[in-house]
Amino acid sequence: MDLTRRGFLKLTAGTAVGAGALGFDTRPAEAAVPALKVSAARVSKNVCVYCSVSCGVLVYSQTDGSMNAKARAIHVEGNPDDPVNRGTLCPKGASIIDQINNPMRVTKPMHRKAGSSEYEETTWDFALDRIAKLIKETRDRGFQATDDKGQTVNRVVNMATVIGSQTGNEEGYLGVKLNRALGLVPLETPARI
Amino acid sequence: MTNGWMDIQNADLVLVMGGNPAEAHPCGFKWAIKARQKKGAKIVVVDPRLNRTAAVADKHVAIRCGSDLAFMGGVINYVLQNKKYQEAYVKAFTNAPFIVKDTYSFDSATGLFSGYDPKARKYDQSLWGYEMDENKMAKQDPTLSDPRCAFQLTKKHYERYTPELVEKVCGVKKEEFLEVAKMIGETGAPDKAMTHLYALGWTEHSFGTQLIGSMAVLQLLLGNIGVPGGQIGALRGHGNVQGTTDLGALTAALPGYLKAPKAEHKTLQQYLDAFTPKANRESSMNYWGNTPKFFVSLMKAWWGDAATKENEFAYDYLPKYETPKAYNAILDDMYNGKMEGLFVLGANILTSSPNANKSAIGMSKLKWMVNLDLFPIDTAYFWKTSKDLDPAKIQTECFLLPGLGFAEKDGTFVNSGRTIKWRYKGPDAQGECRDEKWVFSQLYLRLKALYQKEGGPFPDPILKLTWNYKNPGSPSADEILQEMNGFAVENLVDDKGNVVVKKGDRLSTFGQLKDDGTTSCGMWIYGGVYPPSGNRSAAVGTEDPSGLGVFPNYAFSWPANRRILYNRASADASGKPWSEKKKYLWWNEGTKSWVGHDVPDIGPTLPPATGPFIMNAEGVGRLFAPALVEGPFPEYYEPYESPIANVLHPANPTNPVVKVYKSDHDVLGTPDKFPYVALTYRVTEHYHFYTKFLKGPARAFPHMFIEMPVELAKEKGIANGDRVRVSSARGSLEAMAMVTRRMKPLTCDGKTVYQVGIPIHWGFQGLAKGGLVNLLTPFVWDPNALTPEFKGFLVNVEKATGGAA
Amino acid sequence: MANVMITRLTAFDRLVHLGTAASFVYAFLSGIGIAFPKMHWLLTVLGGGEFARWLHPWAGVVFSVFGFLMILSYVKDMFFDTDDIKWMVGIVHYMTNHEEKLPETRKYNAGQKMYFWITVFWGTIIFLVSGLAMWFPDAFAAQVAPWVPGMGVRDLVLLATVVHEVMFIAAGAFFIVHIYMGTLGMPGTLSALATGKVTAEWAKAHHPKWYREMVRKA
Amino acid sequence: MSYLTSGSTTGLAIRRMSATKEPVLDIKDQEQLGILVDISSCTGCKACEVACIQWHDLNPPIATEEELRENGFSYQSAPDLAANLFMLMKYQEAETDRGWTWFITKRQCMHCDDPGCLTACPSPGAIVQYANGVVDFDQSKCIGCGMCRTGCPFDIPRYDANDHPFKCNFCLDRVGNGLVPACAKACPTNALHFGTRADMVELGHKVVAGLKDRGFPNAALYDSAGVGGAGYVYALPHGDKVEHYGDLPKDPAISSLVHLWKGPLKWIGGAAILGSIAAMFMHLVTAGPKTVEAHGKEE
Repeated sequence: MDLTRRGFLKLTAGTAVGAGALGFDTRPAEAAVPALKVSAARVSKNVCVYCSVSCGVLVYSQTDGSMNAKARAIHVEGNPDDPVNRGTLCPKGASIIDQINNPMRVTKPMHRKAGSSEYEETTWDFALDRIAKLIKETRDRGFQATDDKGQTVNRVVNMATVIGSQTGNEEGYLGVKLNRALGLVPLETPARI
Repeated sequence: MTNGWMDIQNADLVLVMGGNPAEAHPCGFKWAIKARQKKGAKIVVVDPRLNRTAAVADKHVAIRCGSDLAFMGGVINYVLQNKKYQEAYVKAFTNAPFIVKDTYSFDSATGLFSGYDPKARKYDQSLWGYEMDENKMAKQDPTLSDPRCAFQLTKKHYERYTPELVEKVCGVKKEEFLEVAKMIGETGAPDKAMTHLYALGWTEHSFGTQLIGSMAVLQLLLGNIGVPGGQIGALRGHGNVQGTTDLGALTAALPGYLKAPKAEHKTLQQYLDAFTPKANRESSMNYWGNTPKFFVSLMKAWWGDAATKENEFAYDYLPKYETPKAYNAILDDMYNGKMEGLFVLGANILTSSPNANKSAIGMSKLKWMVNLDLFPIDTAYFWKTSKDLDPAKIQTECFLLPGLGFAEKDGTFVNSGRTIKWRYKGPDAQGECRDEKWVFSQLYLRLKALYQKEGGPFPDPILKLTWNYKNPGSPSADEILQEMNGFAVENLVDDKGNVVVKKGDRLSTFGQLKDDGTTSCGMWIYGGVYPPSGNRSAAVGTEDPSGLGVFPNYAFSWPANRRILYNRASADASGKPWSEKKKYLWWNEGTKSWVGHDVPDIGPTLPPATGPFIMNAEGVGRLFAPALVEGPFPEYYEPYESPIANVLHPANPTNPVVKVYKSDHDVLGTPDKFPYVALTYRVTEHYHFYTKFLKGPARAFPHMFIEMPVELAKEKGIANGDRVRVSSARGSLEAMAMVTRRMKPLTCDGKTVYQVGIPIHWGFQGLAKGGLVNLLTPFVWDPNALTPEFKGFLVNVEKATGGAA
Repeated sequence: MANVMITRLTAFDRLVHLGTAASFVYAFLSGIGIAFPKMHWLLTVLGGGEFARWLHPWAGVVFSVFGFLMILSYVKDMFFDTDDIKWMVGIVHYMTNHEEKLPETRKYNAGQKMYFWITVFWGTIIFLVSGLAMWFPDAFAAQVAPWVPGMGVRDLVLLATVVHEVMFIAAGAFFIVHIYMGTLGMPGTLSALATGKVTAEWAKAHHPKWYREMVRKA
Repeated sequence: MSYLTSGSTTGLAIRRMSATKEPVLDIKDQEQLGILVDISSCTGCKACEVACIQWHDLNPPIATEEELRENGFSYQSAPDLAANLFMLMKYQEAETDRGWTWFITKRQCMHCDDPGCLTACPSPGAIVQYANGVVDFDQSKCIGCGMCRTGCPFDIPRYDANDHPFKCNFCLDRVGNGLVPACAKACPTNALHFGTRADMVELGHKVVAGLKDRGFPNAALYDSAGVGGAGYVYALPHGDKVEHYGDLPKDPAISSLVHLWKGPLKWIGGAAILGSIAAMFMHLVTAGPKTVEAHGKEE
């Protein structure tokens, strides 16, 4: 359904007047309205990743209110403000919450040693130090200052970086900048497949 | 997309060919439905399958997968022969009048253009240019009657594409073809427009770029580009694939569609000369003429003070490539042991690349591999692809790092309509999940320290890279977007010496960029997204003053907040709208400027004679497009694996410059062993090889299946729901069979062709598991865009032994 | 003679009768509670709505088991003869306590026989079959539905409901009479349910033929 | 910025309840709500199905291959509605005057004006019809008898292990708070329209008229006249092939057996039981008990 902001307010306002005019009705037939599960949540505007319509979504997150609480997402639905989707979502978009709260999420850096068939938990420090070292070793081994014609090329072709299309622009930009500074030619994004 | 999503509602005809927007882009397809609900637009689908777009379309035509170029040639021929084209538009806004050099020719018997080198499998494209006059301007014949003008050549080229040929090649009945061609032809009227929607159904062919080229020819002939409701809608697959493409996360590109330098461009000047085109038509805006400004500003953004005029703005810091290393080359190099490391952020490349067995073997030869992802994706467990891979023998050191999803991060995404939209972080990170900015920064700081400590080859680009963020270990999206927007390195002054932009202030538009190193801009096309007044990508104005679905104050569309590209073409040569119905941008004689519903895609005070296609050196659209490597006119070729011979030129049945590889795993199938045409595609319930980890989508479509015609199933003794084995020359998989009349057998060149549809979304990891579709697909690539041929390859289907599991 | 007792019900008979009685009473009352909104309070008395609804079919199962046994052990005395027809024709004399104007009865009079056939025999079968259809609509009705042209699963369940209700009306009305006759209406009867014995006077008065048979046997 | 800050509650009022005389109370007059399913615009994407699951925090299992084969393998995600699956997209194929056609239909509770479930339900107040037309279950009053599904002409309610019924509740919490139901909000292609029932019927007639102009001569509005109309209204492009639309019943109506059972039989039954008691009482009073003494005296 296509929600225009005005149409939506009209529907809501109409019912509000109805309820207001009657005042509080405490007769037994007046049923209690069930509470909205998102009524205590913080709403943040975001953009869905599942196709290039890039629909506006509203992410509802909630904490227990303690000072160091981590906000947990409790619900996601379409953003009626966004002109491209007007609050609607597709089946993938409607299950974004399953992407956020998912028992299959990788939540710790994992490391597979050579010859192993499984990953083991590790720390970010170990992982980053090790990856930086691997990148440097690979670059240093493969760096081509000039090509066979003697032209300056300053390039690296023995490692590749693929920046996913779910990556935001700022992150992708940082990645492009870093990889080009390293001299990488094999740089790719899933635009072709 | 040239016009964006909301503009589809202005179409009179929505042609879906090479896409399935109802399934792959449901919320965008709403605008096609809206066009019909609002004003009775027709929706026509030309597709091998009666898919869910076709289910709601006004007309569905079943076509043989891989034969679309013949169909398109047929439509172009129909439009030309029946004078359905918009003549004034064609004369004023296309290169139809341009005279083509006589070194260009096409041999219809061989299907080859002039200049083909069969050994190198390459054309000499320099033979295909225009004839130039003494002022280095292309010669023109405004009457379009010169036999060497692009218009006449187009007409000549496509006269072979008769309805009879279409029927023979595509399996589309002549009457059905003519019905569709007539509907398309009607949009050649000045007050009518056709929106074409396509996606990977067109790009994933060995001639994908040519397919889109053929639609460009058609839409230009019909005068449908630049007007509301008329566009070529490239529907892209991910939430920010437009953004990562814009950014130049592509081997041969730099941010903002600047070209990456090649080895032969030894100096900055050589590079700029090569990629700064010269106008070849009077009053062409030739916007790429500004390339030096964009490039130098980029170098200033990346290397700041280290990029000086003296060192050619650090031109040497950039790698110079010999051959582009896109997926095809990365995977092939991996397979050949030439690749040591692979760093993947949020992409499941094992599952999504062709010939997965080859990819997995390649990965097993890597020294190291890093995946940053939300889920334990198949790529991270590549050794599970095949029983032949023994993890104990695989020496690849792998990392699987916990990433953050889009809802957990700030930043911007760009949609197919080029709209840059700001996202606000929702929930906090779980566990030790981190975003890419943090990972890149942490790696950068470590690498910088290593190079400072240990040294290494040419460390300057790393050591001097601009990384002046408030917290260099964890920059914010906001400050990076500002870097992309650009700022003044020095005070910028106008002709009279007044300071326009103070040193350090952000720029308001890419029009302020300079090629002397006084401006810095990481991404010129995004210029203006973050002017001094604030972040325009976060704007949420919901007003649509024109009622045409243009929301100028909701987020920011690059370039310059323009919602319809080439919008000057919505007015005729004199600047008057083509029709009152399609009025969008017009010339105001009083103020001597362009006015209308959008930001003009042309200098706002440039006279009407200026061509609308400002990114072309001609300033007009190209019917004759010499830049494409397999020829200036799209020509029909068969897919690399095809059950029938090429009807037009059997000697050269396939794209003569296709990118193919020869290895033990690059085998091709023949119709005797693999008689059925297969195509892969998405279903709406899933997002690539990703949502199989999510309960919602996994439940909505849990099991791998294929769609096959009732007639074929009968021949094979397969019942609906049976498990079947699908095999190609490269691999095989098991799936459930959905036996349906929605897949029609077609008769092509006298042969019955059965098509088998294979949705892609499964793999060996996740909640919804199933066969890995790309075990089947061939490692064959479009030579222009380097997309693999996923649509139209050969398979066999048998009832799985052991019956229903 | 005052103290002479005659065995009317064996221990097995009594067990069976008590079993049918207890289960029938529960099913009867809970059934009323379910079927008549005004009597919904009955369910509260019987353990609460959900419990009573849950126990109702199980009570039905118990009733069916005992009903089956009862059919087996009682049926030999339940066949009608010509006297029974005369008895039925003159039932008004029975109601006005002038049984002497009626043919003499054996162990069971025609009214009791009718009660047996309707409430016990058909009740057992019909309540069970229609009850199962309602209880397991998918498993039961779905098996039957294909055999009944023109009726879907839900129609069959609905039909079962109606049949159940009709059976309830018939069995229920008889049941009221039966209770009355066993208690207030015919003193000396109820104790037989506990002890199995009736006084000779009782037997002679209500079932003279049977009394004479018993005397003869003795 | 969101509707949460924009609206007040609409409140809810009860119109009628199961096994209870109606109207419950003469209370405020709310407009009946409705959803129009414009099948000609529905692409069968299942956004509604997933949005429903998400909003209601349902957790239906992933169907096995065997289960998907049960009713003929199609795009349908589960073999049937379930206690934890309130709505289901159904996919059928058949020949029509426009060639081979894919029938895609959203199936869920219709929210009948005259609900069969409510009529059949024996437990007072266990099924409630609100003044806005929404029909919902009150689990605290449910006795688990299963009559609601039996009485439903659309065969909708499904039961959990405790025999409690579940079905679409028209997002009572959302509409009660002035929001659009989750499915209707999600629908990407404007196939689901939400508003008052009267408006939806009017819009439905317009859609049908449009379809007729577009070459669907048999287009029809499916408005469940047999149950007095329903909250859900369907615009069918092929009105002559109702049965292909997810097994929608051709003429949905509460079975006459339900009426027989809830009406005459109830009266007859009541009369029979009460009559028997009264008759026995009269016997006791007039004829008196059949004592042995009485017989003895005669002797």
